[in-house]
Amino acid sequence: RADERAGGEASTPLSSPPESSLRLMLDWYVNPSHGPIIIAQQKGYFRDLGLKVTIETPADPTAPPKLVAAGRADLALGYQPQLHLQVDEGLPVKRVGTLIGTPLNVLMVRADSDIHQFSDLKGKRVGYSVGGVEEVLLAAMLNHSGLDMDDIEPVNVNFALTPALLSRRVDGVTGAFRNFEPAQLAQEGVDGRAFFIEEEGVPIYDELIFLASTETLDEKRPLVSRFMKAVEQAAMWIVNHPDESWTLFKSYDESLDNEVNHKAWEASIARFALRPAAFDTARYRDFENFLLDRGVIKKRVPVERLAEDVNAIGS
Amino acid sequence: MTRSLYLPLLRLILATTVLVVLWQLVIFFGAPRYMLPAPLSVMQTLVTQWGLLWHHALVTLGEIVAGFLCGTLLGAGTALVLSRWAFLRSTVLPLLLLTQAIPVFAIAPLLVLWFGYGPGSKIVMATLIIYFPVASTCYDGLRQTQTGWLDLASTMGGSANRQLFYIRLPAALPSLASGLRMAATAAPIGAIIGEWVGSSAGLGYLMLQANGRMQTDLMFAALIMLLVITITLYFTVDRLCRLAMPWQPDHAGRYALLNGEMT
Amino acid sequence: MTRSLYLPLLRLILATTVLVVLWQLVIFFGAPRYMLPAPLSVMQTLVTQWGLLWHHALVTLGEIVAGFLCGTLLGAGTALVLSRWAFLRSTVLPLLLLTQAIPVFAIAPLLVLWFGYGPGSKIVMATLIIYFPVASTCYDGLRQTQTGWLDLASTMGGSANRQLFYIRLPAALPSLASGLRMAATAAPIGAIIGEWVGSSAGLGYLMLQANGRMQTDLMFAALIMLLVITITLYFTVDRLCRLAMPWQPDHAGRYALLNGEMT
Amino acid sequence: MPPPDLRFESHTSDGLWVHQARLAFGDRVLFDDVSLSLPAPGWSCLLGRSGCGKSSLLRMMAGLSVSNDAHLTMVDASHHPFEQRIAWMGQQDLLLPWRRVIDNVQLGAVMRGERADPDRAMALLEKTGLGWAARRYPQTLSGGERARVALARTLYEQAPLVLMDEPFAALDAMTRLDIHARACELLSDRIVLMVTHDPLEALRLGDQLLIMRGSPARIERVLPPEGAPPRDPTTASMSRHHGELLTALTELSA
Amino acid sequence: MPPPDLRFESHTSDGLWVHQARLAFGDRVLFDDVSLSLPAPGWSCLLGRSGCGKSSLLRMMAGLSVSNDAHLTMVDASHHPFEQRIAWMGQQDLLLPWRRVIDNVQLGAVMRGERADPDRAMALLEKTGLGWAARRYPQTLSGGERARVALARTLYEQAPLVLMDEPFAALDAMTRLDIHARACELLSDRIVLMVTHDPLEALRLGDQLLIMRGSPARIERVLPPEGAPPRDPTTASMSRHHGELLTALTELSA
Ligand SMILES: Nc1ncnc2c1ncn2[C@@H]1O[C@H](COP(=O)(O)OP(=O)(O)OP(=O)(O)O)[C@@H](O)[C@H]1O
Ligand SMILES: Nc1ncnc2c1ncn2[C@@H]1O[C@H](COP(=O)(O)OP(=O)(O)OP(=O)(O)O)[C@@H](O)[C@H]1O
Ligand SMILES: [Mg+2]
Ligand SMILES: [Mg+2]
Repeated sequence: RADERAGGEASTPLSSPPESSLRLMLDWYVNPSHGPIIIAQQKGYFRDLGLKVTIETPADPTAPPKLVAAGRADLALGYQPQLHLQVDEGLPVKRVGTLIGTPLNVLMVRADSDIHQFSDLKGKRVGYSVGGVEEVLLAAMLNHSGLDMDDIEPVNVNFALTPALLSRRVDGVTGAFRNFEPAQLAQEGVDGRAFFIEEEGVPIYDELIFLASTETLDEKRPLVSRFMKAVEQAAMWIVNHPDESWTLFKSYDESLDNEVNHKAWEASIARFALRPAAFDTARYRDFENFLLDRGVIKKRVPVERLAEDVNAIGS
Repeated sequence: MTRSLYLPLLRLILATTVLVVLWQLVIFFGAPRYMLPAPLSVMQTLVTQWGLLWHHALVTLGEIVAGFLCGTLLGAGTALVLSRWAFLRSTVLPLLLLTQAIPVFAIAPLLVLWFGYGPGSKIVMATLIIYFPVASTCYDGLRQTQTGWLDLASTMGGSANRQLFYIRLPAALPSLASGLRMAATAAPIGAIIGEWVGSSAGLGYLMLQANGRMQTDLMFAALIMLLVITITLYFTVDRLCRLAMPWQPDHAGRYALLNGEMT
Repeated sequence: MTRSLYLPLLRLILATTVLVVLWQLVIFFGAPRYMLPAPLSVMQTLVTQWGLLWHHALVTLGEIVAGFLCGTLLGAGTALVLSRWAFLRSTVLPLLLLTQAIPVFAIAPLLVLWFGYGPGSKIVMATLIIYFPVASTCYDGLRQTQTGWLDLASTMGGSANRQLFYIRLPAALPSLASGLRMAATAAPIGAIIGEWVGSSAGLGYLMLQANGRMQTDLMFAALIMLLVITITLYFTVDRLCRLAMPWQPDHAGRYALLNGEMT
Repeated sequence: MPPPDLRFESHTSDGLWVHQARLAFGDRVLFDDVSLSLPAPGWSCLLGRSGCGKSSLLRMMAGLSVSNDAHLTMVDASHHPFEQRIAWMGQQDLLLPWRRVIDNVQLGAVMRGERADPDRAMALLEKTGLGWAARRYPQTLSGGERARVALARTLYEQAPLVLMDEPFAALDAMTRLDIHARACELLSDRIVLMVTHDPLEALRLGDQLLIMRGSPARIERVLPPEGAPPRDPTTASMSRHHGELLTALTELSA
Repeated sequence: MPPPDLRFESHTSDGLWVHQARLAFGDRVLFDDVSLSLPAPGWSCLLGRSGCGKSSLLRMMAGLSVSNDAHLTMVDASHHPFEQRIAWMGQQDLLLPWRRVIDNVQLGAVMRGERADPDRAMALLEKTGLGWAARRYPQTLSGGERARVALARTLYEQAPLVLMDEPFAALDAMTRLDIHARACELLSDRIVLMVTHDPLEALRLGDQLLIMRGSPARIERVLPPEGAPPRDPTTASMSRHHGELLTALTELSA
């Protein structure tokens, strides 16, 4: 810990920096959505920039932000809609980078079901994972099609989205990722039909973002900045070398090597943020308004409290 | 009688106070609010959200009670069967052990898929979680019967079944009670895991929900409801077990054991 | 002696076969592959991914053993303390009950926060999960000493401590053994929960990964590793417990109980 | 099963024969090829030094496990294996703490799934002087009271063969005299084998006295004073027999 | 503590007094305001009908709980409360199944945290005829053997007051005679109070005989034949005393 702090303070862009360690907590087990991080690790981009990154995975996606806030990790992966809630509840975290800058969330139904448009969901069971805002997003989409929550039966399936759909225990699932769940369904010989969330009345947002603690950010900003640089390099390299990148990705962990991941990888390449550090103020303001209107959060906060461009301030 | 009923309650209240003080201390020494809310704010939530909490608590209570009953009946039944037919034991016991060694939550997703998202899967989960502890304590209890009693019973021409029911079973009651008390604290855990894996109502559902929304005070309020359920269940079971053993010293007064008998 | 060692093993193998056949049957009757992989494909994975599985299994094994030791020592210690100082019991027991009634995984994030992502938090989790069952079975065992023995000891001028260690404790050994056997099956569950909350190694981690990726065969392979660990632990504990009770009939032969003594 | 030994037929025409009884614990042979006959009806008293194997013999006759090197054959008057019901009263009272005294007495009926007969149980308790304790739990009884409950339980069984292991050892002299008379009356039509340490008791009740002695032990048969049991312990004949028996026991055990 | 009752001082100058003993279970008063004195050194034998409260009295003297309505005062020769160590042998043998026979004998030393004395324990086992069983577990012993182990355990305690509840009831006549002599010798310098049901045994061993009778019970003192214990049971004086004692017991209990 001491060497990390020393590294953080002593670093200057010019001299080759001493290696500093950085603990990153993913939102979930390693999957193709984490591509740039894994590639940066595998290609040694972090090392080149003097970072020694350790990657940890939780079982509960709501834990990483808390652990960052508590100083147990330096960076965590989170979701933008979630961030608004967390800040509203006083969690000292903010967005410092973007991994995937578009929504991935879709509402999936089976292609062989009788649900052809969103309003067909009336009277159906919809599974979701508790992410905090998923119900809100679902409600917004339903309102958009002239329905409300009472018209469906929501079931918390706690991240087992595909099996729930496959076994027909539910008619649709929300919170599915458009790059991953379709591939998973296809693997089992089932076609899915996706309703894209942004087409059903939800403002566009960043799906996967990096979070850091506001309390230690000043100290860690140079490290975070370097981290983003490496992620950027990796994202670029993936776009340039789609096939090679898959080979490199699956070499991270032998259990990654399967057909579903391969398909998902191909579907993910177009989704990676090419400018991870860059930050769009309007997106955060609009989404905050959206949540405020629905009473999910209680108050408005300055956008700077929610997110920042680590390269814009300091260093 | 009344005194013996109120005294444990008083102690419980004392214990709770100690716990709350500890809790406040932990907060004082820097557990952040978003991980551990202050007792007071939890109390507030308990009052303001009472309707919601009560509604979900009822759902969970039903699952717990059903699971407890199924689990103890199955567990005690297995123990009886195993001690009645000893040859079964050699194959069934390892099988039981194998199934117990599988963490319930590892197969929880499977259970949900088979038993649906309704109370069924939660009851199954609660049943599973207490089944083995109950079966194994009961079985251990049933094995430790004083052999003299069994000898006597067999000279009287007592069939194996009657020996089981009239000798082994009453002799094992203290062990059974021990198993049931433990089951009373484990059954709620089973129901909550079941709700976490998939549900649309219940305290576990509420806790997950609140956790996702960072409403830690609501989450802890739900936890407190769960605690109250668990403790009520425990004391009910404890009392019933005592009532089932009127010859035991706890009941008959401490001087009943003049002749050095087993208590 | 050798016969008594190999027989349970044989039975275990038999039981496993039964289980595998059942498993295959379930698949036959339509459990889809994404829920339950075929035994054969799990075996295959077990072979091809052996290195991976072994690596993670070692991590988990360490956590389990450490957790088991801590949990049983703490649990048995608590039981001893409670039965030594009866006045503590009235306040400490409800406190214990309260803490037991809190599902471990509800406070798991707090534990991870305090004990980190290393093996520490997993050991704590395993410890917590077995602590109460061990403490309560031991305590129940310690309470049920034949009063005559205690009377005798007190006329001999035996201090409360010596009565505890030389009379109550040996008399409670069968209950202790019962508690330890149960702990042996519960400790792995604790370690796995700990790994699920956050880790980068261990069978629990592997299972989660595999589960999330719908690699059910890898998940089941990890589950089987866990089973083997659990069962080994169980039989080790069982054997040690028997060795600690040389006067018990299981060991001394079935005819030792001529005079109708407690077995 | 070996053919019945005809030697024994000579001294009683009716009754029960025990043949080729053998008991050993490992290398220690307690008795081997021991035989005895019990008249029916009649009361046999078994005497012998502590640890010579009396309780074990009774257990073996009751069909209970004693050692893996234990064996005997029991045949009745017509040389058939004796397979009738046996009432066994162990050296310990073996009262069940969760059954009230009266329920302990009726345990046999419960065990066989028969209708219990509370009136008879109560009558037996009255006879053993414990009518007042019928509703108590056995834990609250004195040692002698417990022994009497165990006796009542044994008497409740209506088995043709009654095996009793020191049934009166925990009773005071007076109560004992009383109970002797009752037991004699109640068991007059059974085959009774009783272990006792009190020579006077044996002389008072026995139709024959069996003395177990030696290593490995053998069983000697001694005849009691004339007269029908229970005999008056204060007669001169009793005193003489008592003296003789004591001397015999001392010699034998030397 | 009430002032010592001076009445008792007259008949022995040294020893132990029990005053104002009271025992009741609910409404049933077993004895009330009972007093007795035990000579030191000396052997007192307590006789009485089954259930009259003998075991309870011994338990009370040993400081064990009996009932919540139980009380007595014990004072020594100088009227001070008797607070010395007591060796108690209950009506049951209370052997610990997990300790070998020799370890059971030495239990007292373990309990007091003293150094155990295996040689003395072994010598006592030899004296009770159980040297060969020292390494066995008590479960494998016969009833009489267990009783003798319990006796050895009691003798191992070197307490000035020894309370024994029917210690020899499970022994055969011969072993009993043998053990009587040993016990007399080993306990010659102690205050012994022994419950027994055998009048002969009481006459043989007692320096005084205490007879408990009535309801609520009172204690009568009877003097034994002349001569130092253990007395020969075959003398005429013994026979006469035996007859007298039996008659007395019968009358008293009527
Ligand atoms: N807990 C109790 N509640 C009620 N009565 C009791 C209790 N314990 C003992 N008694 C009664 O007290 C009486 C005296 O018992 P105690 O054991 O002292 O008798 P005792 O003189 O030793 O008899 P014995 O010669 O049969 O051993 C008995 O009648 C018994 O039933
Ligand atoms: N399991 C055993 N292993 C070895 N020896 C045993 C076992 N059980 C009993 N014995 C021995 O067998 C002998 C006979 O025991 P048993 O109980 O039959 O004696 P007993 O004649 O009834 O004596 P008592 O009059 O003392 O009751 C004893 O010496 C005892 O130590
Ligand atoms: Mg015997
Ligand atoms: Mg008594």
